[in-house]
Amino acid sequence: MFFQELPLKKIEMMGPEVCRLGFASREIAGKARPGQFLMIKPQAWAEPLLPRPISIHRVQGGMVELLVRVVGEGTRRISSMRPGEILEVKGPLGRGFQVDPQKVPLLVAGGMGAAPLLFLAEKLSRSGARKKNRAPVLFIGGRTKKEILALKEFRQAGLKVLAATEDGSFGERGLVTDRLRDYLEAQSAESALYACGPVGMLKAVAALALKEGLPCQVSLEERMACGMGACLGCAVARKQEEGPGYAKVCQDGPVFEAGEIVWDE
Amino acid sequence: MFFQELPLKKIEMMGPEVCRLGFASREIAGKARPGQFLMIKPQAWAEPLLPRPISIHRVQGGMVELLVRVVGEGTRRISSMRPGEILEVKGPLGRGFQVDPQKVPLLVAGGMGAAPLLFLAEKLSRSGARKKNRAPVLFIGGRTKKEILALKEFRQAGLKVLAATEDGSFGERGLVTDRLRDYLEAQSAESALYACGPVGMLKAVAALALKEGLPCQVSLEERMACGMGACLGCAVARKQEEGPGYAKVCQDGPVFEAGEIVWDE
Amino acid sequence: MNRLTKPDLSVTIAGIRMKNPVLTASGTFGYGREYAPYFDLQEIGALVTKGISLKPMAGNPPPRICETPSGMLNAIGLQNVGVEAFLRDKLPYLAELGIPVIVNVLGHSLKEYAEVASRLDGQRGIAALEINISCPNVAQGGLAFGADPRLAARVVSRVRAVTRLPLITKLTPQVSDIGCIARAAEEAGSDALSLINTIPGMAVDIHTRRSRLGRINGGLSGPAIKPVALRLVYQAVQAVSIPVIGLGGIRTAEDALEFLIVGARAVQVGTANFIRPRACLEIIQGLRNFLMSRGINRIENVIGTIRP
Amino acid sequence: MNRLTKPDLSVTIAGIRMKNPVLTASGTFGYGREYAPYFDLQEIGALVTKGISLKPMAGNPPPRICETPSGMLNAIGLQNVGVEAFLRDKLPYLAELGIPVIVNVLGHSLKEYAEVASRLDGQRGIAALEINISCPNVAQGGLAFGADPRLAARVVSRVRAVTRLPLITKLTPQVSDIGCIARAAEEAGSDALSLINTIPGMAVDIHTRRSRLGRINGGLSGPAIKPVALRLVYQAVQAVSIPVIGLGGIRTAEDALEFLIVGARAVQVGTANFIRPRACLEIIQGLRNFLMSRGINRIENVIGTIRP
Ligand SMILES: Cc1cc2nc3c(=O)[nH]c(=O)nc-3n(C[C@H](O)[C@H](O)[C@H](O)COP(=O)(O)OP(=O)(O)OC[C@H]3O[C@@H](n4cnc5c(N)ncnc54)[C@H](O)[C@@H]3O)c2cc1C
Ligand SMILES: Cc1cc2nc3c(=O)[nH]c(=O)nc-3n(C[C@H](O)[C@H](O)[C@H](O)COP(=O)(O)OP(=O)(O)OC[C@H]3O[C@@H](n4cnc5c(N)ncnc54)[C@H](O)[C@@H]3O)c2cc1C
Ligand SMILES: Cc1cc2nc3c(=O)[nH]c(=O)nc-3n(C[C@H](O)[C@H](O)[C@H](O)COP(=O)(O)O)c2cc1C
Ligand SMILES: Cc1cc2nc3c(=O)[nH]c(=O)nc-3n(C[C@H](O)[C@H](O)[C@H](O)COP(=O)(O)O)c2cc1C
Ligand code: FES
Ligand code: FES
Repeated sequence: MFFQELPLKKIEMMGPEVCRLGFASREIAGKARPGQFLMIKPQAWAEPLLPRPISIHRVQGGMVELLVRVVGEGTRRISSMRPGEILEVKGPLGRGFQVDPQKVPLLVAGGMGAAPLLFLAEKLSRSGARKKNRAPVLFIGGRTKKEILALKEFRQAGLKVLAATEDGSFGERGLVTDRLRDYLEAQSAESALYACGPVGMLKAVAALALKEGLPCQVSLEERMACGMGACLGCAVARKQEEGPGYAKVCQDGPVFEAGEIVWDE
Repeated sequence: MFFQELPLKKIEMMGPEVCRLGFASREIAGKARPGQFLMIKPQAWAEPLLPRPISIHRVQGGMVELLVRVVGEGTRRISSMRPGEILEVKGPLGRGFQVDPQKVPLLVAGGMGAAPLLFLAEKLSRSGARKKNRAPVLFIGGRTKKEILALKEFRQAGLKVLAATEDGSFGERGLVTDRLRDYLEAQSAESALYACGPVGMLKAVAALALKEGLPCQVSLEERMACGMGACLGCAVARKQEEGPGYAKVCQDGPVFEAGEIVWDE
Repeated sequence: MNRLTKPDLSVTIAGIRMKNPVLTASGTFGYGREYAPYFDLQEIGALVTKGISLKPMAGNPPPRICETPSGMLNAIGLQNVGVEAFLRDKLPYLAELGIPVIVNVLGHSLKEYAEVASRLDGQRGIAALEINISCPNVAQGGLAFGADPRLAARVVSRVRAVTRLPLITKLTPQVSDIGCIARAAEEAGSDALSLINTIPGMAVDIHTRRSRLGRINGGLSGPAIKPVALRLVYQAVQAVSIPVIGLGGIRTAEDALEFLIVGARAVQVGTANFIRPRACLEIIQGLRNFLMSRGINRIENVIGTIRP
Repeated sequence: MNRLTKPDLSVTIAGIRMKNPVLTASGTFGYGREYAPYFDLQEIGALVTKGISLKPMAGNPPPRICETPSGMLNAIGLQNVGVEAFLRDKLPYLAELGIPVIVNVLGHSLKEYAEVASRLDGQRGIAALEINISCPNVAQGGLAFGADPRLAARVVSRVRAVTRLPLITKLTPQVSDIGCIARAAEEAGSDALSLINTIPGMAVDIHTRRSRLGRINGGLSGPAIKPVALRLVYQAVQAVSIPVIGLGGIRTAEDALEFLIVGARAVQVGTANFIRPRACLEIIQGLRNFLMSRGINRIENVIGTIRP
């Protein structure tokens, strides 16, 4: 884990709401694993006070790339930075995806959930998981076509893409979990699910996985102050030996086994 | 008095510490008088909270120009704005200089004190105070040459310029008040003093004026929250009929008769 | 509800009907006239004046203000023109505005509170008095009247005895148990409460090693204090049955709505006026838009709707 | 003084010598280990742990944090591993660090405070206890123990009776008269004070009309509260003769110096650790630079040097 102050190398808006930014850090690039995240903040004490958790989207050589959707003041500030301005970066943080090399990886992305999954996809493709009939599959969904992110990159990484949008503007009309259900019903290969997206989607994916008896890892979100296990701010209800308790999303997660989570809270 | 949200038309750094910015406002340009100021702040609620008082430096047509020295966070934020960004502007505020057309105007500027005095100089030149032997004189000083501002513009306005710097890098070595003293001792025309600069300088100018029996107006600074007489934050000790009390720099000033002020507080 | 109908923003507090629940906070709106160039003052729910004492007060030496993260400290020192000059020079203008005018009353002794109040009683154009019990109590070493429930009650009863004007007691936040002070003011005859006044605070210049203000202490206001204010208002609402006016750090309609949702029947806007002179107007418009966009026809239907 | 000599930053508080006056604030530094990747923990003056209760506590449901202007609210709900797991799993690591370790103690009854303290007494590696009297007092309707001087004194004496460890009492800011509480803690046997704990606050989501936290109340921390903290620390310093540790909103060496100048003998850094994990280290370096640039050879020469 590092805390670094790094000049932005590039930053570009990809439509009105999402920006992609990149900076160079051999240290972070060297340690990062898919599913991990960074806490980032434009330099200097200012409003908003706290850094923001953002998944690692991509690592290429010493370059780290992030994909940020503007939803509030913090992400607005980040997205309006210019190249050369300094970003405070803490990470890589948390527990990433634990890939089972024996199983066909099924990636399930909802909206911004695509961000960490591209890192996973590119890692899978580099590690040669691209064998015949075992190529990873990406299920990707969003409300409209604009919310379907990084499609080209996923395809380049060799993933078969099955998309769905709520308004039918891209892929099939419906939810990404509809496509996943159809797929799971039709095939029989041993597969494992890796999902990131809104909590409703994750809950549905977890239910499908349970029904089909498939291993399933989900990446959760919660408000964070420190991102490093110190503040206990990022609680998620988890089944534990001693009975239900709270896990720290930042340290015990953000990737959890779907079965660990108490979904109804 | 207006409160307007205006796009910056131009902004340029004049050396590392001082920036000049301009925006268009017929309303403010139309009402502004030399010595008045504006409260300005980059748009949107953010840190620092309060707007900053800045003198009107120049009015040309519908354009208003300001000269801002970066001394802290507020002026740093202002100086890092880009053209097109929105500035919140309140004003014109306060009581400006009351010019006596019968007297030779002697302008005394210390450092940033040059800012409002250029507006006065250009007004004097337009109103034809440039008659033979009655041309206004500018006494201008600073620590070093870099602190001598807007010289070209003062000359273009027809002022005779007498400069002094503490390190001798421009004009005579010494204080601007030394030059003023020499000048006053040598001449005999009926003149009036208009001064703006650090409080120490103003105090010295006031003492010279008293000694020579000359009318003298000084422009003061004090911390302000509202700039419009509502918060009572900008107190300056003033001699009053009922005994000493506090005047509001923003409303009763910023320009005061030197004789009104209790200088030793 | 027809979304085109303008929603009803009016509220009634201590018998005073206000066309909307947005008031100016004492000491941040001068004597009203200062804001007239910026908007039509008739638009606001009610206007609260700067605190008025028996004699004119010169106030503290400068510097009187100092900025802090998302807030400001002030040490104005209760500077005001005094009750006689107020009645002569300021009230006539205010009385013509056609909106309720609430006079903020201060005192350094029980007697002074009562004298100012009785002088204001029966004057045309005054809708209510707001008693500022955050004033330092000279008899008790400078601790605020509002820091002690018994003392707070005594101030209110003394004022109650000399005027028939509706009374709003303005509470200080620096207390162990706001509910206790709130009930004391209610029982002593206050018709409404307003809170919070500024939180005592301080800032030091590390170079000169002096206070950044002309006095050691100042009062903290602005967005920084909003979470504290909201919690105290919520607790006061639970404690009493008289209406509560909420304030502290309100800048936007969203901020105002937070206070209304926890049960304040109106809000006051303070420091924000310095930054955006039309802040009150913008908040009123924002409240109207909020109601319209949700098809709510009365602001009353928002008040106290906090869910567990 | 030779400007090249490193100035002496050390202070001694309640008999504990610290190599500099910068401590971590309870609940913001985990159990220490979380920060080890970012800097050498031996650099800090002393480490204060998360508050420890008798039994493990699960804490509050999420959301537990929420941002406010220049501050944050937290409603962690005193989640901690409990004293047994602390001694077993956390203390051994801390005891090896070679810096004073101060354990923050919490309780919901007088008895619980005493039990935790006696369990910690005599354990290797603990330099002092910090008693958190801001905990809600279950017996008295949830108002903090620290809101009432008599109750505060009883907590301190109960703990005093069961341990010979130095005691630091950590005061809550939500009181009418901090001097009074400070003296009560001193008289009951506290060796030092620390203040302030978070200020109770609240925030509402106007869309859902619920608290933005899993609980109604949270605790406000961060730069927003610094002016309030500084004033309370100054008042506490005036009121007692035991050393006072100042905290609340400290981010930089300049902030720390303000507290030292008003008389705090050390400071704690809380929320700032979340933002810059090396905040303590940066503050220590900043203090050193301040002293060197002014030719001051001991930090002691800065403490309490406020001028009128
Ligand atoms: C481990 C992790 C990885 C993430 N990765 C990415 C990423 O790669 N790209 C990306 O764009 N975003 C990502 N997010 C979400 C991102 O952190 C938030 O959108 C951001 O913090 C919002 O900050 P803001 O100031 O812009 O919005 P705010 O003004 O703080 O909030 C705007 C809205 O978003 C909601 N919100 C804010 N933060 C969170 C949160 N942490 N969890 C749930 N809801 C929240 C708020 O309730 C509010 O409704 C991630 C979050 C986590 C926890
Ligand atoms: C009527 C008036 C006209 C002014 N005209 C100009 C102008 O034309 N150009 C210009 O550059 N500046 C002008 N100033 C000064 C300018 O307002 C301050 O420099 C500015 O507010 C500082 O803000 P900051 O956030 O950058 O610095 P801060 O961080 O607030 O302060 C930095 C330093 O400057 C001092 N300071 C800040 N504000 C004032 C003040 N109002 N009076 C005295 N000392 C202060 C502080 O004590 C501190 O030492 C004027 C001030 C007044 C009152
Ligand atoms: C400059 C200034 C002067 C004030 N004067 C008074 C006053 O005379 N009487 C009073 O009751 N409150 C006074 N207050 C307190 C405000 O009315 C209000 O309670 C406080 O500022 C919190 O609200 P805000 O955060 O919206 O400013 C003053 C506040 C400021 C900033
Ligand atoms: C997330 C969080 C958890 C905290 N937990 C504790 C605690 O267990 N015991 C305690 O005495 N104080 C606790 N505090 C209070 C801090 O120690 C400190 O008093 C307060 O945050 C003010 O300092 P700051 O503004 O520097 O953060 C906690 C604060 C935060 C933000
Ligand atoms: S964000 Fe601080 S513990 Fe997870
Ligand atoms: S700045 Fe508010 S009265 Fe002058």
